[in-house]
Amino acid sequence: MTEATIYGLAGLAVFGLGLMGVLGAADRLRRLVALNLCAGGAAMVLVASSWRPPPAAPDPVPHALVITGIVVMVSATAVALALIRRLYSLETDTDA
Amino acid sequence: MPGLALLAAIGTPLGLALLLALPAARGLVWRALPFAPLPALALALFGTVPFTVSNDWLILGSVLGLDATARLFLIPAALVWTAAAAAARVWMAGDRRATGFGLCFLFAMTGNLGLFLADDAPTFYVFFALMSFSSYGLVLHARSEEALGAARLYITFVLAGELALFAGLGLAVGETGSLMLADIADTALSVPTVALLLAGFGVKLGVMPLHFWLPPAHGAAPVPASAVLSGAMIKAGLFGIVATVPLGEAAYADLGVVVTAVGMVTIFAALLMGARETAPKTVLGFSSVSQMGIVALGIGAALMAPGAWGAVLPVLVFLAAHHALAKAGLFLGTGVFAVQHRPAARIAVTVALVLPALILAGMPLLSGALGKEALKTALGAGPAVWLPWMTLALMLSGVATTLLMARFLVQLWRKRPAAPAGVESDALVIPFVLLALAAAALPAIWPTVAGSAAQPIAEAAPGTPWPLVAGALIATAAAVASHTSRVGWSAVLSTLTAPAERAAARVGDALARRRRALARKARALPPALDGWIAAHRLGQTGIAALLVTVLVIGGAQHVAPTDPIAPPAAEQNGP
Amino acid sequence: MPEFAPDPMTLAILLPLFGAIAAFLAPRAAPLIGLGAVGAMAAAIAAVGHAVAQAGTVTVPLGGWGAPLGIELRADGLALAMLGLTALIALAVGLGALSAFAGEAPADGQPMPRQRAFFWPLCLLLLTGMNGVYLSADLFNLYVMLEVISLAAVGLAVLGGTVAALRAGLAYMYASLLGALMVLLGVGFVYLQTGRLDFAGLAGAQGSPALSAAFALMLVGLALKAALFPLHFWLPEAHANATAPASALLSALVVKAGLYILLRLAEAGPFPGEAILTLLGVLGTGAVLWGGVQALRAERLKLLVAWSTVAQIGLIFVALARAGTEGLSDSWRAAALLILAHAVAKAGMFLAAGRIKDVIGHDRISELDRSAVRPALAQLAFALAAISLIGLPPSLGFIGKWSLMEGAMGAGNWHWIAVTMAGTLLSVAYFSRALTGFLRFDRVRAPLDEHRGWALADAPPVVLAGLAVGLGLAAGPILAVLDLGRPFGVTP
Amino acid sequence: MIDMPLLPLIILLTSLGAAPVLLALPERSARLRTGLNLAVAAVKVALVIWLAWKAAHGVVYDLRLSVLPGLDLHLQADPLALMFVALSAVLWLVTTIYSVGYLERGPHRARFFGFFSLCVAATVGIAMAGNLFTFLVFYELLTLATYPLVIHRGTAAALRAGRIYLIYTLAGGLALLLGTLALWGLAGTTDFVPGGVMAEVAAERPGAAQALFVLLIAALGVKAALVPVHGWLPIAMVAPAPVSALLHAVAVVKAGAFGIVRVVYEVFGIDLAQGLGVTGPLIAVAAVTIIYGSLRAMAQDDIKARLAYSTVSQVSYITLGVALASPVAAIGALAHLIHQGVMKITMFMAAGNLAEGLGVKKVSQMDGVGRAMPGTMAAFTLAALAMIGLPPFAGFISKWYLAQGGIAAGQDWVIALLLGSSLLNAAYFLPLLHRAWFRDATPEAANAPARRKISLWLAAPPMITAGFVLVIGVLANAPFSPLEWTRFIVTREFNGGL
Amino acid sequence: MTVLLAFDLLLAASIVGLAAATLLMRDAFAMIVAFIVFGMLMALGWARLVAPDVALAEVAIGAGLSGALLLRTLAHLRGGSLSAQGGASVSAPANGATQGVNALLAGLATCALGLAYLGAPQNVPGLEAHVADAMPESGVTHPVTAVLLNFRAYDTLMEVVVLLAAVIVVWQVERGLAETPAPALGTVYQGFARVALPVAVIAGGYLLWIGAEAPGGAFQAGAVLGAVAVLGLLSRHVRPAPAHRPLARGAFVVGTAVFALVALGVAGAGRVAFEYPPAQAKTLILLIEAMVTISIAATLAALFHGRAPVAVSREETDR
Repeated sequence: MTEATIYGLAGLAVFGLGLMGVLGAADRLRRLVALNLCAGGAAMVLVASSWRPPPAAPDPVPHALVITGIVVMVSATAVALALIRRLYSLETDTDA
Repeated sequence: MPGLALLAAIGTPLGLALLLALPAARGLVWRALPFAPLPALALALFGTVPFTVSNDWLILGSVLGLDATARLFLIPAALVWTAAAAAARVWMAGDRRATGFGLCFLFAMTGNLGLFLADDAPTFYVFFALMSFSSYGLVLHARSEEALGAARLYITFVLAGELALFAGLGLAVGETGSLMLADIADTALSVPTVALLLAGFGVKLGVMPLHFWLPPAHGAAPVPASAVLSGAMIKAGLFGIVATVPLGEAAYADLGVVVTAVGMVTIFAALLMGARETAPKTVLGFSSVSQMGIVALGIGAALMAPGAWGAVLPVLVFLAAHHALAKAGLFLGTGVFAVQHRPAARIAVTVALVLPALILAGMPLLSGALGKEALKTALGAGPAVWLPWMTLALMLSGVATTLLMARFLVQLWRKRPAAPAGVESDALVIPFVLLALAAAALPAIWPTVAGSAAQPIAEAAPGTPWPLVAGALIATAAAVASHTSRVGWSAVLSTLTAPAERAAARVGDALARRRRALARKARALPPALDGWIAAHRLGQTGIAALLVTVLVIGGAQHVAPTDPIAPPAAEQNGP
Repeated sequence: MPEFAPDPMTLAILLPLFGAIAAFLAPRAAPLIGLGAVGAMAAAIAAVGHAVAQAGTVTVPLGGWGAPLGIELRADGLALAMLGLTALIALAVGLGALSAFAGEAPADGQPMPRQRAFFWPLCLLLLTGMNGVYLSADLFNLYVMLEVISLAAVGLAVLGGTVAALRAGLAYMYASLLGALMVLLGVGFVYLQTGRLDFAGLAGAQGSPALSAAFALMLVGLALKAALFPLHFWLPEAHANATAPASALLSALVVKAGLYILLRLAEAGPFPGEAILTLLGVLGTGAVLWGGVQALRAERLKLLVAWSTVAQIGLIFVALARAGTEGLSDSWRAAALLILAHAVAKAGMFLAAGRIKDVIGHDRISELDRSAVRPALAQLAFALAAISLIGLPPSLGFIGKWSLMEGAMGAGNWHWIAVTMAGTLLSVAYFSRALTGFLRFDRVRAPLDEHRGWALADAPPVVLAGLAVGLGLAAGPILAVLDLGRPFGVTP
Repeated sequence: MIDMPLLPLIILLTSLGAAPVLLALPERSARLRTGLNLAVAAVKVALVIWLAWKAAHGVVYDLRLSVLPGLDLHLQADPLALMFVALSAVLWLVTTIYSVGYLERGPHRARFFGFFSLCVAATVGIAMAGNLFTFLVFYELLTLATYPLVIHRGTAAALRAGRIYLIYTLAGGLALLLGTLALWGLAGTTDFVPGGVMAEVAAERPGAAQALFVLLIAALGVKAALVPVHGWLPIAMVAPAPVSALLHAVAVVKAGAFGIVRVVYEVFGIDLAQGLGVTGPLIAVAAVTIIYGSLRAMAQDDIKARLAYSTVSQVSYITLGVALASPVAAIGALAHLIHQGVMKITMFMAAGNLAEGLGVKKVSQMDGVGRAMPGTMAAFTLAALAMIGLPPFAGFISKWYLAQGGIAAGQDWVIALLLGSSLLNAAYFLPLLHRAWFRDATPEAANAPARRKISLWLAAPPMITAGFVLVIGVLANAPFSPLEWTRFIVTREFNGGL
Repeated sequence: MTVLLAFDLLLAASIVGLAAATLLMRDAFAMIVAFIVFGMLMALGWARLVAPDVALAEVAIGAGLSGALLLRTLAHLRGGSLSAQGGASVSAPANGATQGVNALLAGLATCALGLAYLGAPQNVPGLEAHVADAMPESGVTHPVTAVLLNFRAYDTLMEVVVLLAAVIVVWQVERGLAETPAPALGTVYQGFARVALPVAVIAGGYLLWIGAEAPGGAFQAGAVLGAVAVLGLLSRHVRPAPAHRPLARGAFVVGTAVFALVALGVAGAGRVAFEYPPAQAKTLILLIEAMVTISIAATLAALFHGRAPVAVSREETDR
């Protein structure tokens, strides 16, 4: 049972939880958070795959990938949030 | 006891007629009516022939008796009378002039049956006149405009006929010097005499141009009367000729030519005239005229070639019997039809009527066809010049009769004959069916009845269906043509295709209904499904489901024992 | 200064990017910049075509590192065909967009120039992503490209700014993100198994649980992006509520990215297995039927067209799965032909539907025949595109269906032919709803105002639809292009 | 003369290329449209004559464009193709003239003439198709090009007719697609080869070959209006008169019949078809169609409906002749392909004139129209007499050959069938002539407001085609007559097959 | 070893638990807070996995900025206050059965993936050897930076493109309609901000510089600078105005443009795109990093602000 296994499985579990959240959540915000959980889980798996037993240095490539992934995810989150805000404005406008 | 039997035969109807005068006895008389001809029938069936009974006291010294030929006339006549009487009992049940009708009916019966039993000219003449004149009452019975006209015409012709007959018989008796019919028939009478006799009987027989009375009278008379008029009484004309004209004894070439020609004309002219008639019974009357044309052919041949008479006579007798049964059956059937009120029953009666109609039209193996074939054979002994024409005429007469029968059946529907109210149809059906069956069975029972006289019939060819088929085709074509001329081509074709189209439309409708129902369901399904999926957000669930499915399918590859590539997961997971 | 000689593949990706930057910086000149960038991109693609025609498969090791350390760009016939398709559609849609956004203000009072200002940067970024996808030979790079496409596509989908468009756009965003994340996790599994990210590494790999899991994740993720039934739930609303040029791009190009990546994965990797192919065929069948049925009851023209996309995508999956005896090495051609046919025809159709909606003022199918104004050319374009989508000869759609049915028949798969036929009948039924509306005149009250002269906006849909029909005659050359560099390692 | 290998393509492109131009012409530029129409039609006739001349002198035209590996779009100009091309080119010219007059001031003329042109292009393509695949392509094009023509009036009835037409023909087209695909899969080629390409397949899998035959004939039978898939034809007569004329004479119905000829002779080969036992049922279907069509025709009051059912009946002569598998019958069948076209186009144009000039659309309104429009009715009469099969008109020639062919094939009952059909023809055409010539017009008809003088554009075409009816009947044995040409074709088909 | 193992297990369990908690939180605010904590724990986990760059990025961007964005949106949905109830619930929640099925399916998928993960070969040699081989030519000494800006520079370029796309879409979506402003910080925080801002700027510059050799780099630096901008926005030190729009546009694209231009510009003379001449590699990378940092900072700030700068309404100025 190495670190990679532990965190890898944890990453998968987080991904699974996120998936469930995305599928089931009714709340737009919550679905977005769930998607972020998915992203976190996927990133965790990637980072875990880069781990090497201590004397060896970890593989830097997945790290780079994950950094890219994090930035991409935050961009997507920002867009989704902008949509949510705009929708909310329009919906409350029409309600009013 | 031939005397007693004779008395019974003639006396029963006569007595009943007289009883009718007593109001108290009328019920009894009507109930007994169907049994009135039975003594005569029994006499004809069971009596030994020939026999004679002389009653010098009567008329000019009446001699009554029965010979083989007369017997064969009497049997069908008595049968027809029985059936007609049975029908009349029902038919007249509610008629306020029933008594008069019954009187005339019984007198006519007496005359008709009696004349077959007469052996001497005066007696014969008396019975003949009794029959003819009392029939006037039958024709007149309805008192309608039509009946009055028909009766007037009838009586005119009867008078003329009686006159001619009287003259003829008188001359014949004079030339022969004997009152006995048998003697008259054995003597080579002079041409005028024969001509007068032929004319006189010809009126009764209804050959052209002496037929004018016949169809209207048949049309106007009540159904039972029509039946006997056509079935029994016109046979009296034939019997008269057979009994008085010296056929087989001497050649009357000129008369023969005339009679043959008249016969031929009669066959087809009757068709042409009958086809224009609308009343079904009148059409049947013309059919009788047409049929008597056939008889005239036989007589004409025998007039020209006396040698042929021996062969022709039995055939003519058979034809007379055949026509009597079939035609009377048709008339009674008309009555049956007239009293039906439900279409289904009418269709059934129509179908039943097709049997006698077919018999008459010459359906092979049935009496009409056999009679004609036999006549064809018999005519072989006749004048050779005329033979092909006669054969042709016989063949075409089948066509003609078919056409008339078709016309009759059609008109039956178009112009339903009048019937008294409240007539019980069951009581009418039995006589009709009996007659129709008798007509059908005639070829089978004829040898038993007629013995050696049935020889030509038994040996006759079965006949050919072609005249019948041709007639049917022409009738169809004519019907189509007439219908078309009335409603136009397109309507006819629409009618023809209508049943198929209606059926198709019905199937189409049913299918369309089902399709619509299905379509409604089908249209409702997607929105329902859609709503359900949206409500539960199953699209989202589908993502996970598909993921699991693909994972499982992919995983199955690796857990399959045949796959050596994938080692079990646990081994790889070692420390 | 060393001589400046970038390779055309890089240019095909970066030129639209520069265009996007320029269009973003100078909104007023955006249309001009946009068309210029698309034109330049087309030239670069032509150069790629030249290279591919010369060498078959061309690769560029970006940064000079080469796989597996660096990222490689690779072009073969299939990629070239997709590049050409993208250039063609971009050009046509760009021309269509010129007037589509130049018109009067829409109903909700939003100023249109704003839409135009944002259309071009987004469109060009989308093209960057599309070209990147076609040319990429690296799994993680594909993920990044997918995200570029996703964000640009969502931006395009909500360009109209209506509540419906925003809602649909958000649903699209979520589906798209989830799909991308699945792909990402799939990439992780691949790396776990092979330690590499390039296609070549995948090509050498044996089947293993990790690779199966990777494929499952990527398949579902891409199917979600390609809107394969039953993961199509986001598509109809998103495509129907976007503005017409955006719909054209989304329907013609964006969904094809997922399909294309699937094709590439299948080409490189030890998957998919027979069972998966059957599953894809079944799902494709479901799409054909369900999409057809929904299109039959769609009330608006653009929604009908969007549902038809669902059905057509299903058909492409059927082709992918079942159009050959040899599996994908046989059936990819039919799928590629159908992808091309659908892209060209659907772009034309959406542009035409947009024109019709602009001219008539609405796109309710039941009331199309009440309008006294009939945009004849747009309707003609719609009809022509429908011919190709139905698959009537001699259209490209027909050639695609023919290949599909020929392949299925060769493999004795008559039931897939039946599916195709059913799809064809359904498409006849739903498109004829629209055509009937175009051609009926007896419900018009006002005097008919049929011909209002030609507009530039009519040209793109007519040209695209005409091409969709006419390109069937050029199926030979198209197949020759597809076979350049022997994708799937088979000679034609 | 110079050699032009692309001649068939050019002939195809004359109308195919004209179509978009005509579609794009503004509604009001009527003169330009008329000029272009007539010029193209005339050029096409000239080109076809040239083509026929060259082909008769042994020049072989064979154009191929590869679409999929092994699958070509293939244009050729064999005698059979030439015959049909010539028919469509000539009748197109005539119908174009007629349409110009008919649609004067009508709506959507640009659309009409564009699709009209496309329709003829499709017919030419069908004629010159060198394989079933090419045939299929143009067959579907024909369906699509005729649809806007059928619904030209844009009314609910027209759209309903159009929908039914589309359902029938597209279903037929799908069946043909399936059949082509199956042929391609079974025989490995879809080429039309005299004598057929199915011999090997039939030897190995007779069941499959039979099924394929049934499938193909059913697919083509839809357009050829064989009972029971004829339902669209009478309904489609809501189309304008020139469309009906074209539909019935050359385009749609004939395309189906022509396809049947190709399939029987050049896909299966007549001997093989007989050997498979599939010609018998085909004969039966044709016979039923002939009688059924005539019977239904009789019941129609609408003139065009009567003519439509008459087409159902008459076109099946072609199928009958083909299926009888005797060269003589084949001559009759192919000759009838031309003759029926010329006769029926005359009648439809004449019927259109009656509707235009007198407002007469029903048989029952035809009393005395002969006096009102003698020229038109003379043309109609001539065509009707020819249709009945009276010598010396065109219809007699084909019926004569069909009857002879029936005898040669040992199917004597064909004579009875032809006699019966002729009787029925007489029964539904003669009353019409009787009304037109021998009855007086009803007073209200004589003063009807719909009465107007028709232009020469309308009056001339039916008379011209009526002249054809007379000429090709009288000069049947002359060189280059349709009959001679069909003899030439049949020699080729039957020699090739043996 | 065992202590560490126990710590790892505990940490992993906490991560999973927090993920679950995030989803289970009723209140949106609590959910977001849980998510931020989850991000922090993830970063801790990555630190345990010897991935300090990733951990930094996660703290700064994944947890930090995402959390800030979420909170800002929540504030918007709740009319400016984070504590109020209500907000973003839109469609009816899926019913219990569907949720159950979802959970079951997601659980099954997770289990299958877990099995596959366990079944994957351990310690497959990745690309570290290739990276080590190529490091001398990369122009930098920190492998992650080398991968990001040299070996896989194309990916990174596209990542910046994603950011650009995001900001374009956000500007496109927000139409500049009147809306609730971002929550302002209290005065205490204002003071804190005054001190923190210069420090943060210096820290960002340092991170950028150090990225070549040690954990850190453009993204982290950009994130820190972006955070500065966010603070500036919050404390109203920075008030975006229409006049800033061209400047902002320039800042957004400058990283992408320079990156792409450099990538293209080096092509030629036998080199392909992104192939920096070894001599100038470090310079070019630093240039790119600097520009990208500017872009990232500006973009992140703009994403947080959430709309194109508009004229500040009178009401807002008064406050």
